Amino acid sequence: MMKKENVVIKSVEQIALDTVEMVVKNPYISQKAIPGQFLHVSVEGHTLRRPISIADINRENKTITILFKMVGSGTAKLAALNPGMSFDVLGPSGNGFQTEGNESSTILLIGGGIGVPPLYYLGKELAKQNKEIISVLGYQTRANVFSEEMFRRLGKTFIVTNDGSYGEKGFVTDVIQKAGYFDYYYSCGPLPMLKAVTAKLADKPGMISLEERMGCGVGACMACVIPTDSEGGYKKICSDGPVFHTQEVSL
Amino acid sequence: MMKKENVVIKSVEQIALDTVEMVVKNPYISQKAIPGQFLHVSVEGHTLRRPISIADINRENKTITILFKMVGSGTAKLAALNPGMSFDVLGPSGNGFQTEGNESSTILLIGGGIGVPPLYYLGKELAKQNKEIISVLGYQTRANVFSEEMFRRLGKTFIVTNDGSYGEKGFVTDVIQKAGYFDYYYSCGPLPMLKAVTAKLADKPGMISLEERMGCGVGACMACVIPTDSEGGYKKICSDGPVFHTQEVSL
Amino acid sequence: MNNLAISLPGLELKNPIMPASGCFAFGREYSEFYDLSKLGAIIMKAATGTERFGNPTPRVAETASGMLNAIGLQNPGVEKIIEKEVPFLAQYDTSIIANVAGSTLEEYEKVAAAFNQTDQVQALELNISCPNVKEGGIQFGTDPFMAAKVTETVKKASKLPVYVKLSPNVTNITDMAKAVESAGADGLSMINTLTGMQIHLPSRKPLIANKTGGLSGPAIKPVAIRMIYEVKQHVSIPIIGMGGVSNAEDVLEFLLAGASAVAVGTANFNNPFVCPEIIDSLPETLNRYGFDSVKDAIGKGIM
Amino acid sequence: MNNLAISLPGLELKNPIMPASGCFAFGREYSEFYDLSKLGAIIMKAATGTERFGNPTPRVAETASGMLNAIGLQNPGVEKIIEKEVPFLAQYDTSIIANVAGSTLEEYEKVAAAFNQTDQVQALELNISCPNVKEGGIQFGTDPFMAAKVTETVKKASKLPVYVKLSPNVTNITDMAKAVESAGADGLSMINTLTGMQIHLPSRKPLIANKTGGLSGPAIKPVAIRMIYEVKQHVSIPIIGMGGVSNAEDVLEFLLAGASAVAVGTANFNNPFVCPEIIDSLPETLNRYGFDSVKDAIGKGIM
Ligand SMILES: Cc1cc2nc3c(=O)[nH]c(=O)nc-3n(C[C@H](O)[C@H](O)[C@H](O)COP(=O)(O)OP(=O)(O)OC[C@H]3O[C@@H](n4cnc5c(N)ncnc54)[C@H](O)[C@@H]3O)c2cc1C
Ligand SMILES: Cc1cc2nc3c(=O)[nH]c(=O)nc-3n(C[C@H](O)[C@H](O)[C@H](O)COP(=O)(O)OP(=O)(O)OC[C@H]3O[C@@H](n4cnc5c(N)ncnc54)[C@H](O)[C@@H]3O)c2cc1C
Ligand SMILES: Cc1cc2nc3c(=O)[nH]c(=O)nc-3n(C[C@H](O)[C@H](O)[C@H](O)COP(=O)(O)O)c2cc1C
Ligand SMILES: Cc1cc2nc3c(=O)[nH]c(=O)nc-3n(C[C@H](O)[C@H](O)[C@H](O)COP(=O)(O)O)c2cc1C
Ligand code: FES
Ligand code: FES
Repeated sequence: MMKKENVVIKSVEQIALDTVEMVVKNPYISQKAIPGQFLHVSVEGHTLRRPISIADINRENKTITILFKMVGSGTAKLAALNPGMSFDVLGPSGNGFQTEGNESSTILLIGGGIGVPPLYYLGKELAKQNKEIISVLGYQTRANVFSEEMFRRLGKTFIVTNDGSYGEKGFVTDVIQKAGYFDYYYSCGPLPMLKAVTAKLADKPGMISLEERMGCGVGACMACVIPTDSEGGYKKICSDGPVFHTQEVSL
Repeated sequence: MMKKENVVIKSVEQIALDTVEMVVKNPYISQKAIPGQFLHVSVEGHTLRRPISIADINRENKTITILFKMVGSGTAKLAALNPGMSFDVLGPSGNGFQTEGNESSTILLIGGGIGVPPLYYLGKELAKQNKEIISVLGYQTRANVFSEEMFRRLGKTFIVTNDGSYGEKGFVTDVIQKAGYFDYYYSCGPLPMLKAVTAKLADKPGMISLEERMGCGVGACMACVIPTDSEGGYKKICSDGPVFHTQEVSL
Repeated sequence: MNNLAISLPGLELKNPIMPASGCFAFGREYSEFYDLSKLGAIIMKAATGTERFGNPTPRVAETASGMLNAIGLQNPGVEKIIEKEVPFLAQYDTSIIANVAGSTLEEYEKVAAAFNQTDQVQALELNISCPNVKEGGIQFGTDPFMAAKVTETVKKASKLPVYVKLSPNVTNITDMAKAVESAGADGLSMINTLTGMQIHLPSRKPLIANKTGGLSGPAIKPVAIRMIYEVKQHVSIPIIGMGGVSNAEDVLEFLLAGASAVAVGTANFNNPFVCPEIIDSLPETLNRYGFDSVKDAIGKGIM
Repeated sequence: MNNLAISLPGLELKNPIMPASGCFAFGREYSEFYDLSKLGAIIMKAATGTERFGNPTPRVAETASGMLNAIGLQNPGVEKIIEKEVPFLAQYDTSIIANVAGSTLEEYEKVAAAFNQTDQVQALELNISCPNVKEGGIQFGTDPFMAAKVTETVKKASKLPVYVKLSPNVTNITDMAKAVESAGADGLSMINTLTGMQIHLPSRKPLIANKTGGLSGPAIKPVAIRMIYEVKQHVSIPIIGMGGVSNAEDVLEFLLAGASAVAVGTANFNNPFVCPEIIDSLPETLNRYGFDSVKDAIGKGIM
């Protein structure tokens, strides 16, 4: 269950262009979070909280890792905090990637940019279940690349940059065929990428993680809806998602 | 001349109930400021700057001391800053206490509450000019008393508290007659006190320092005017004051 | 007696604090954070005649000390609300206020009448001011004649007291208030959001898909306080105040301006516990500023 | 060519940035911080027929991301402004815009006519929207008929182009804009402040002695952007935009919404250098978002 919790910063490090890795400590969230869930982060001086995915968990140390890109005033302010300081989050929020009951043997992870982080925690959990893991990670350019080594430790990993300055050149969809056989996929990244991925892999089962601007982050304000074909006609990304089965939502 | 300057915090200390003494370093302001001038302090997250009087200057160390009471969100935020941090001020602002050309031999300083601080820097300057200094300092209650020792070092000092919990009981005006002979006075404190003081000492020459809510702090917005009998019909506390000759303004 | 209690038409509130419409859905989400019985009342999300999906996304954007929203009255329709949501809220020891919306007089009438089916709703908040409905909602909220008309219609259709929710996007808020008071309103609810817009520089498009949205949060509090104060001088029905409330001091400011109860909207998003926290600190805050009770403070601003 | 330059009726601006009326007096104070020749133009503090002392103090209060003011048009009167202030400003290489205020049609006429005496003023900003003048100023600003009337009167009296400054405290800003355009306005200036109030809890009194004041600063920016965008769709005269501008991104947002130049008010108080800093960073900001020049960006919001 999501709670309002205080987290204490353990470390803050810039790991790529405008991209920050932050490790925070919180006993409750570190025990409860599953891959794909997010923290809804309160940033001083800001009316709305910022949703940031959980990129890793260390249950023993009670820490949570988040990776975020500085894109505006909220993420910039967050990045300027120092170890020892603390902030307030709602978490773990949302519904994450379901891995139980997934009988697939080989899993493809497809991440784009700041959509890569949640796939790492997912990959680690899948590895524990003895799945074979293949990763295709796309970035804009060399300077944006991060987490490569961590994914390589999970399995075969392809890096793609839009400008070819590192790894393959192009989009993640250009590289998927090189990945070889897989029977299930998980993907997180910008909407155009998810559209291309789900179109290309229309015949494969998979789950995707979506983004939308949020008000409450708890399901109460109806800011973050996405149309579905199911009864209600819509789902809320903050509380029904952010992770959905590909057939569940219409992108 | 007033400038926009960055000051670096050297120390922050609570010296009485809700009252903070802060020492900041800035070469320009520490060389230029005279008693009675103020800093117009920018506080993060706030639209308007906060005017705070200069309570002391150490030209050698290039430091400025300010004393302020935590009364609202701005002063609370200021008090929460730590040594090493810096903030932005306009200063030295306004016209301070004129001491040159003052032929008086014995000076009475009359301060009330958070109006006491600027009188200390003034007293030090007057002491350098070999004036005899008598101080009457009023506070609400014992817990509010500060700077007593520093004033005692300048000369005879009377402390008054409204509830009599420390020093004499009553208002500063109840104690003035005990102060003995003086030929000029300087006063700073809440408006009701200044009204009482100027009424009681109507036949003595003196200068008073006034407060008003400020917009710009530089004389441009007309927020801080006070009626006068002079040609323009008004004076601006931020730029013509905050210190005025008692005959200059109508309280 | 409880010094937070306040009696309003149809509402015996144990305290004056309630979540504002649209910021609390039908309570389910926040019921996981705390016991909703703490609340003086709950104002439900707007109900329309039939289900609505609302506007395209993005529906919210942050602004300086505020936010814009253009949800567009997304709701499951009045029948489903009565069937599924009202019984859920009725489990709690708190008053339920239904927010009634529509695009036509007929729709307003239908929604208001539908709530006669249940005994679990204590009052209606008549939303004539939602800036995000294009078909005509906005006209009801900015024209005194239309506002009076919809108020009369709803009063006739409903057995419940009606609080008319006024839009701040008008030249003369007092005229609006007087018009709906004459038309039979039992109370006022004010203010709804100010219409605003924000342009996303990289895309050059409005951040809100609907182009304009409603501005809420601390940014608008001075406008709310001014309008409540102004209206209070000219009407004798009670006012539920709202607009940027985020702590007990804000609540007292609204009471002094003339509000008899206070709704909290946007602040729930940053702090899900804001309502119970305000309720817990209100007695001490009243005390600190010399008041014995909420009733004691209403309209006590000295002008 | 300078990519910041912009031509407006009567004004050949080297850049689109100018301090807003009332936030810069007559420039003397800020001239001690920087060379006023940097500015595209300067809008002077309101001028009335004779000297005014204005409202009692306190005249300002801080609000969330904004402030309230009720200065009350304190100024030395139009004659002294022409005699002492205009020549001071004329030393600088910048355009001078005179803000014309009054309580009656006759006073507006007199002030506008007085500025014909000097060749050093390039345009008038007709302030029909100051909420702090009680005698009737507010009526001019909220009634299209009265607004048109005062515009006509001033147009007849003056040889200068007239920019009418609109109040946001209206139900329909487009009606106001259309009315003054038909009456001959050469341009619009928008927005003035939203009327607001803040109550000081310890004293239970309004913080502003005048009770209500005008809300300015970042808090009102979404309202300004919305109104400028709305009006731009319906008028063909240029708009000087303002309301909460504090950096070059804000300026670009106003340009995209439809403003041709941008005034900066409240932000001067926190940062006396805000105008030159904006001017210095504007070329890079335009560039970053794909524009070659200020002209290129005007009205380029995609709706
Ligand atoms: C479920 C979810 C998980 C996310 N996980 C991550 C992550 O792990 N790392 C990361 O870098 N980013 C993540 N994002 C995006 C991140 O929330 C935004 O980049 C961030 O909110 C921007 O805040 P800002 O103040 O820096 O930007 P500003 O543009 O100044 O923010 C203004 C407002 O827009 C909202 N906003 C801006 N961009 C986005 C966006 N892409 N999605 C949702 N709201 C947005 C902000 O929350 C804020 O309310 C996630 C978004 C969602 C919805
Ligand atoms: C020339 C001058 C010198 C001053 N020197 C000192 C000093 O040395 N030490 C000290 O403790 N205080 C001093 N004050 C008062 C001090 O400025 C206020 O206490 C402070 O601004 C309160 O800010 P806040 O955010 O804590 O309070 P809030 O009440 O939250 O402030 C809200 C707004 O009101 C203004 N305000 C509130 N109280 C006052 C006040 N008394 N005078 C002017 N503006 C006010 C604030 O500046 C701000 O704009 C001085 C005031 C003036 C005018
Ligand atoms: C996301 C959101 C949705 C809202 N939906 C409604 C609604 O359905 N009906 C209504 O009358 N007001 C609605 N409002 C307006 C609020 O009830 C309230 O009047 C306004 O937000 C001002 O209060 P605040 O500043 O505390 O949020 C909504 C506001 C927000 C922020
Ligand atoms: C202290 C102050 C005084 C003002 N005086 C005037 C005035 O004399 N004439 C006028 O037309 N507008 C006046 N205004 C309004 C501003 O020119 C401007 O329209 C408004 O403040 C919005 O811009 P901002 O948010 O950048 O301040 C004043 C505003 C402030 C804050
Ligand atoms: S953000 Fe409020 S419902 Fe999802
Ligand atoms: S504060 Fe602006 S003139 Fe004094």
